[in-house]
Amino acid sequence: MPNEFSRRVFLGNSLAVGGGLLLGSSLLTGCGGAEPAAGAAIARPTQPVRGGRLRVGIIDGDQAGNLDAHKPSGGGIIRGWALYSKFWEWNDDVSTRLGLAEFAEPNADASAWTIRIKPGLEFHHGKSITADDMLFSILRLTDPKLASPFAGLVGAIDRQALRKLDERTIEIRFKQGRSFFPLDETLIAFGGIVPTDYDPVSNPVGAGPYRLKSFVPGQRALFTRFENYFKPNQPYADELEIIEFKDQVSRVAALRAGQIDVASGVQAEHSALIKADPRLQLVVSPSTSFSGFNLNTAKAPFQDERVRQAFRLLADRQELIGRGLNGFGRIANDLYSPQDPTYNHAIAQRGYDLDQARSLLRQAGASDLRVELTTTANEVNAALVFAQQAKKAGVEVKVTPVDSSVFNGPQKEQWLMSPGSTPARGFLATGLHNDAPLAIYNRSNFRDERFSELFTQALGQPDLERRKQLVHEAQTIQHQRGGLLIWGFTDVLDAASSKVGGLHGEQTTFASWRFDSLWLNHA
Amino acid sequence: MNSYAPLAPSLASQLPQDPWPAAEPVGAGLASERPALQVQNLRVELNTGADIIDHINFTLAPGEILGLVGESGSGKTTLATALLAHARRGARIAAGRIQVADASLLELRGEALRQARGGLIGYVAQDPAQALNPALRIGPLLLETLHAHEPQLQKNAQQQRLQQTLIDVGLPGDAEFLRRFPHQLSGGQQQRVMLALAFVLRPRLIVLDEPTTALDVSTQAHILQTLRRLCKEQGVAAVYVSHDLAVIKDLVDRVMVMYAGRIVEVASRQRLFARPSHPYTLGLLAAIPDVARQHPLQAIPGHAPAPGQRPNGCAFAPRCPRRTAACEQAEPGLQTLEPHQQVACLHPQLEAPAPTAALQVRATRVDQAPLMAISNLNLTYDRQVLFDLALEVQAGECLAVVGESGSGKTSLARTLAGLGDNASGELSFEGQPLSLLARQRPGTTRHRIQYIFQNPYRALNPRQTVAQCLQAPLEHFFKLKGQACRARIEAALQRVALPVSVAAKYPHHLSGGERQRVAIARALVCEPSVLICDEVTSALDVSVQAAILALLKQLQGEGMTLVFVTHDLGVVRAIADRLVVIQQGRIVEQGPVDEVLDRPVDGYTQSLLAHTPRLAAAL
Amino acid sequence: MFNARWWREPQIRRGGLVTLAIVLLALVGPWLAPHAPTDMVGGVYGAPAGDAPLGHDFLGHDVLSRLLNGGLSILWMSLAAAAIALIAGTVLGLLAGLSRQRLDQAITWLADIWLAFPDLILVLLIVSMLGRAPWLIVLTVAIAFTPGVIRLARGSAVAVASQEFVEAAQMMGFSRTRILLREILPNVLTPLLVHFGNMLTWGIGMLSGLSYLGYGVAPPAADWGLMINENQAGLLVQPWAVLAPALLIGVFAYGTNIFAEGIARHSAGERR
Amino acid sequence: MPEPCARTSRLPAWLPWFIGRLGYGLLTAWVISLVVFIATQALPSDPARVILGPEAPLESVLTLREQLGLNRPILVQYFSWLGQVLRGDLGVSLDSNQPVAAIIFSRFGNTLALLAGVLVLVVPLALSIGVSLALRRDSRLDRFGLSALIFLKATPGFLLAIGLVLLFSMPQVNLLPAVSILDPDKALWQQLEYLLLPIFALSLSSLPYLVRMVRASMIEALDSDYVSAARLRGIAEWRIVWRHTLPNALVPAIQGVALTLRTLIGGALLAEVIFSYPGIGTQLNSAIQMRDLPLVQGVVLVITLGVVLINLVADLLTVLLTPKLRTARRATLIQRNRRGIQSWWRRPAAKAP
Repeated sequence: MPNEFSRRVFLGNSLAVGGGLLLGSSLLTGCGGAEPAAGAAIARPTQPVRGGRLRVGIIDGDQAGNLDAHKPSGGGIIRGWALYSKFWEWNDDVSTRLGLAEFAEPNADASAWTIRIKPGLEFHHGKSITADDMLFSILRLTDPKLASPFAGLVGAIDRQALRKLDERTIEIRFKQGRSFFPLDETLIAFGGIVPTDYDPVSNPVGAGPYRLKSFVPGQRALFTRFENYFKPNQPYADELEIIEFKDQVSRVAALRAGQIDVASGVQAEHSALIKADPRLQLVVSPSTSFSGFNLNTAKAPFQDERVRQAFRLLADRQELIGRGLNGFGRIANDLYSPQDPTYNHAIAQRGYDLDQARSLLRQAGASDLRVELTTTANEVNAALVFAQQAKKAGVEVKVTPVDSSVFNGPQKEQWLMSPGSTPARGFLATGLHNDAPLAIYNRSNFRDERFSELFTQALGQPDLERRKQLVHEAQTIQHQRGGLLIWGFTDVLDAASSKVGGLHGEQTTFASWRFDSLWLNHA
Repeated sequence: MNSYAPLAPSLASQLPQDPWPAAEPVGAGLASERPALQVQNLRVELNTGADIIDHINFTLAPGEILGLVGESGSGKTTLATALLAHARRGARIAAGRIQVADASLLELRGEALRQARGGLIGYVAQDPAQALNPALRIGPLLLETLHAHEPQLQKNAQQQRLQQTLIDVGLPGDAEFLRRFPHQLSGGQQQRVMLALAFVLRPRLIVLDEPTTALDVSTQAHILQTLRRLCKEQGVAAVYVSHDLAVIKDLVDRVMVMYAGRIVEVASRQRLFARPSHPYTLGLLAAIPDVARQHPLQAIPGHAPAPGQRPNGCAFAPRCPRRTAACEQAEPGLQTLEPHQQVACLHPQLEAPAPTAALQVRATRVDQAPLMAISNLNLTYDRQVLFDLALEVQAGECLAVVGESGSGKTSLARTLAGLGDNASGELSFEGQPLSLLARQRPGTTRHRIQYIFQNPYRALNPRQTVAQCLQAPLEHFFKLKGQACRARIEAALQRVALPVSVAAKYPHHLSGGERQRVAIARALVCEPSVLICDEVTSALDVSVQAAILALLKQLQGEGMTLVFVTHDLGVVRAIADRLVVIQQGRIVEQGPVDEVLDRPVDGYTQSLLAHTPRLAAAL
Repeated sequence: MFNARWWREPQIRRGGLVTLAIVLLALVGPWLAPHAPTDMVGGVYGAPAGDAPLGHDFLGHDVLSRLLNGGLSILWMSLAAAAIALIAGTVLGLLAGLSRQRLDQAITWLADIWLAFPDLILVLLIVSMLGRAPWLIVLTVAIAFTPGVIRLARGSAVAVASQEFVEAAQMMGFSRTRILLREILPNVLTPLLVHFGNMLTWGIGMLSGLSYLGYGVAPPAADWGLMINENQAGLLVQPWAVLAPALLIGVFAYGTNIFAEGIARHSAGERR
Repeated sequence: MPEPCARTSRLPAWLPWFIGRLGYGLLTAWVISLVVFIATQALPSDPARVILGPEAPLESVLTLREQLGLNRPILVQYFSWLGQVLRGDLGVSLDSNQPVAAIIFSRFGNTLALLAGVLVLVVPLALSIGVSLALRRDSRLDRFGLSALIFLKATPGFLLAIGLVLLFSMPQVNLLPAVSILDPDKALWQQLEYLLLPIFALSLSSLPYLVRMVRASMIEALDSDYVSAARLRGIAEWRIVWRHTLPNALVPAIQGVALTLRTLIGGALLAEVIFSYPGIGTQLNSAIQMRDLPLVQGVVLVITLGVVLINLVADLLTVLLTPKLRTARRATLIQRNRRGIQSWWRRPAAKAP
């Protein structure tokens, strides 16, 4: 799950933590329009060029970040893309493919996975990758002492039952006979394979495309090419430099001044500026990362299903995308993961219907409603637009921006209404972040017996067709009475110098983090 | 530049009373040799066009010392700096000609003017503490001055000149002394340094602007003596600006009296003091208290007009007892009365003024219980100021407390008034013990002891009108309000000879004398028995001083007891019945005024008396 | 002190008029605005046109309307911050200047520590601790200003208290309160007033800076500092949304500063 | 004849005064660190939660809290921190696990470099502009200069900085790097070009204050009796400016520079954000937001010590440049006179005529 999620944590969180240091709208909201991934009209090299130093500017919040493969924080998630390789990799359409692994399959009820890596793999320091390293990595990842923020996602893995089958093969089992199908999506983000002598500070070694040269938390990390990377001829650049910025404006300035080559995730407001500059390219990724609001079903008035429906009806989704996302996005139907093969396309798009919203509110005895929408400073735009829309239905939405430390503090699941967004990934993985049973961050507090049953069954169902049935019903429930108001999918914008090649739009949110396929026409 | 043999210093042997070689009376235009200074039709005006000084003509012979006398606002300081072709900000030299030696000063520009300043004309400012740069040592300062004018001088020649000058002005020339900063010198030394800075360049003319006002009398006497000797020896002409005729009486050869920007009288020293002829000069002389004898002080009514507000005709006419209608028509020019006397007056006094009868009547005291007595008074700030002092004040008397600066006389007065924060001792009032702190005194006694401050400019709250200022104590002590209050205020103002209209004014609208009168009125509304006056006239012009002293005298006549703190023995002679001399926190001598002043016993009192300039001796 | 002669000082006149104009704009603006500040009436970063002379902002609000509505907050916030600091600092400063050793030392020491406390730490701590409500920001700025006022008030009071007219009042046995209110306070008022003007200027800069950092008035309310923050990303597309509030902030700060300057010059002239 | 001479004493009285001031400064720094520590306890949320983010399960938060030693009593935490500090160890950052000393060393070094740059640019500039305006006081140039300075002073500094960044990121303007992304692997002096814009922006906003201060104190000195006396003694004008006036006008300027440095040493947060300059201000902001207590405490300690040091140096320079204070025989005299440093708008009290 965490892959994207990582992006969200990274972008959303850090921005928010920065208080107002970062301006205006968040990255998340700053995403692409309906147009396909598009770069500048400049002819770019289509053949990879080797050599040079690729300088990537990222927005870092206040978190210094680390290099830990298993509990990345701050820019650690992005640096992890350079340092570590995993069993799987993401495809452009948010499905997974094999990475280090040459075989990875669940058993019939998804209660165990067998994973075998390719032969002859090496770590940065020359040691071969063995099953011991695989076991070490999984054990470290699931160690409660690691105090990982993602412990909730890997909690199902049974550490005691972990087995080495041969020198390249391990078996992963789950606790108390639980089944877990979306292991691939979970392990992509922070399941980096590291050697048994790994230490995140003194020996941050992995099998990723670049090896670490130097790291100053909060400022920059410098990497050199890993010659024995598992993909032949990759990566292309000699060196990779990840530079951290506090502020979008200064980073755009740096990009324009040629001080960096790639700006990972830029504000939609800057798109016109970047497009107008012939030396730059703007890459739009029409991701299926959603933007919406969590309606806390545990609290009045959202205990009432009609009020939830009314709120979903009074949202003018097109305007939210136009104003909240600067037009870089597509409307959504209160459901996530449309790219997932199990997605229920039969459910009709919910329209904008003020009259029905009003009448539902009246039925619920909730006319003249006052609701507080708590948000972090960087997610405020859409909230403001929604507040204006709600006014038309006689609902007063008071937008209260708070520090992210407060927003994510002990009260994090108690807000009456708060913005919600999850990066693009499969239905099950997204659910585990939001409203599924055992979800790690269920701000809508949605708990529905039938939905839980269906979701749990789906988790243990590797068969696509059967899973589809389960998910379809589950989505019908979500659409009917769920606690999420999902109004749009956001485009992710990446900007780069026109000298950068290998950067293309995709459905994921991390087109610019694929450091093994980016190159620099440095000549 | 002239050179001459070094002169042995013979400071100690000389006392001011020593008969100096009679300065030849050099009148204007009478000089046999080339004059050191010639001033013609000098006019300095404000940027608004109003004149500060005008029609200034005079000549000075080498070695001659001219006393330039006038009260504040007379333009004497403006004239003094104009002699160096300098006008303060907001003013400019509008017309005239100043010839020093061969140079026509007002035509000089740039480098030539710079060379002339200091080189031809030296300048000694009023307050040496202000006029010496606090960041520069004495030695470099002197060297710099020398170097600025005579850069060609060899190093040892420089040193030699420096040493010689230091000896001349009576300063030690050792390296340690030259390394000192101004604040490490005494006031007298500072002024000697100023003299040295002027004389080291061997100028032809030296301008001194009240150089001894800030100094004690004995220091003043020594400085004056040094100055006169240097001028005579080196043939340097000098213009000595002063507000006090007594100070310059033994110094100068000739006196020039200024009033409202005009020269009103020029005469040789003897002539002026013997046969003053301008009514203003007469008035000044009558207003100066003299230590030699007590004579009734006469104030000049009114005050000098400011630039731009001067009347038509004679500027002094409004205050003049001899004025006629003609005086208000045209401004009288300077006309020669005698070879050595010129006067700008239509009705000059031609005969010597009748000597006023010295007053000898003193209230002889019957021994009675003192009104106020203090004993075992010790006062310590960061050092001890008063030592076991004991003092009695008799009802109805005027007791003068005399001492030089730092003697502790003001501290004593403040303690009596109840401001003795760090004091210890026993005080009694009418036989009853009284606290040293005003706040702890009962209100019924507190209002009976009132204090008047030295500086009338700081003694009144600038944000209160006179009425508000007088009203406060009335409300406080007598709970008076409204009409009753107003009546008392008016009565008090009348008593200090101020018009009732003053009540609505703020202090900055009043002159110094008027402010001091308001301060006295504030004390009077409290209905005091004792008035403690701390140098109340030292910030005032002599004519104003005379009026204030007369007022105090009158109050004493009405039964007031006065404690009068001063450094001026002339004032003591004029007002006090009894005298206490304080030196370094201890009483060294006390007794009836005439007795102490005529037959001092203590050596310190004798020295004070010896150094105090006196008028009568000249007559 | 407060009288017609003030108007003869050109700086007071100029500063006063500029400040007055801004104050009027801030006060009357909300009635003049064509739209509500929260109404999204145009396109995102819409260019200036006939009905919207200053164009639209990051969410399509009318910039002119937000401009007219956004002055009040910085006006009251800077005034309140300066006033609180002035009152608190004057009280503490006079207390220190006129009291006995012990209290004086305590307050002086407090002010010293307070001054050594970098503003940034103060602001960040308070805001992180208590939130970013406008009145908290005002309080923070006031707290940052107070030690300066304490020093000034203490210094002036000590200088005035050593003047003879205060001693005269003491000798009369007037109560401390009376001496404080009647003799000392009127005489320290001018420097304090000048300082007040300067604090207004600093306050405007500081508050708009804080607003820019996201501390201060919360959206959707209109506020000039916030407008700069919100629209900064569109600076090159729709510069008016940033330039207009920036200009007004600058003019306001300029006016108050000139005014303070004028008072200082006036009182210096009066003393001369 | 009794003209008492002041003796110059051998032992400089300012030495004990200085030692006293030093102790006082250290005490101040300690009090501030205590206050900040207490304040951080009142911050909502805690480091474990902030570091782990919103999706971390409670167990992870509790585990991390224990690992970070946050479950110990507050006093224990404080005194263990204080004990460490007294042994010269500032602890380890909770967020990045790096030694606090190392982080501060690099960040504070950057801030100091900025400070030095501002100093080098502003002081000579302020002196020369201030002196020349004072010498031409009330002229057209003076009036124009003053208005320009007031305008500069009234312009919020962050707008100035944004303007500079935009200007230098334009394709046509390729003179200086628009933002200051320092390479931590290189020595600072090898990448001075990154310092120029922030220095320029900060200098512009601190210049008006200093220029006006220099101008005012120059005018005060030029109006003094000792300058008129020197003029009337025929001392050349340049000498009057350099030898007679400037040394006396310098003292208030020193306090002005100290004030400027005091505000800058705490980190020019806005400038650092806008120029992406890795200074102490953004570090402090991050540390507070992350609730990274050892880092907050370390940064605060270093900043307050810096402030104390600046005050101390400024006071010492004041004393050393003021002969009256330098040669004072008693420390109390220094104490009494040192506070005589006045704001620019305060003219010397009127003298009674």
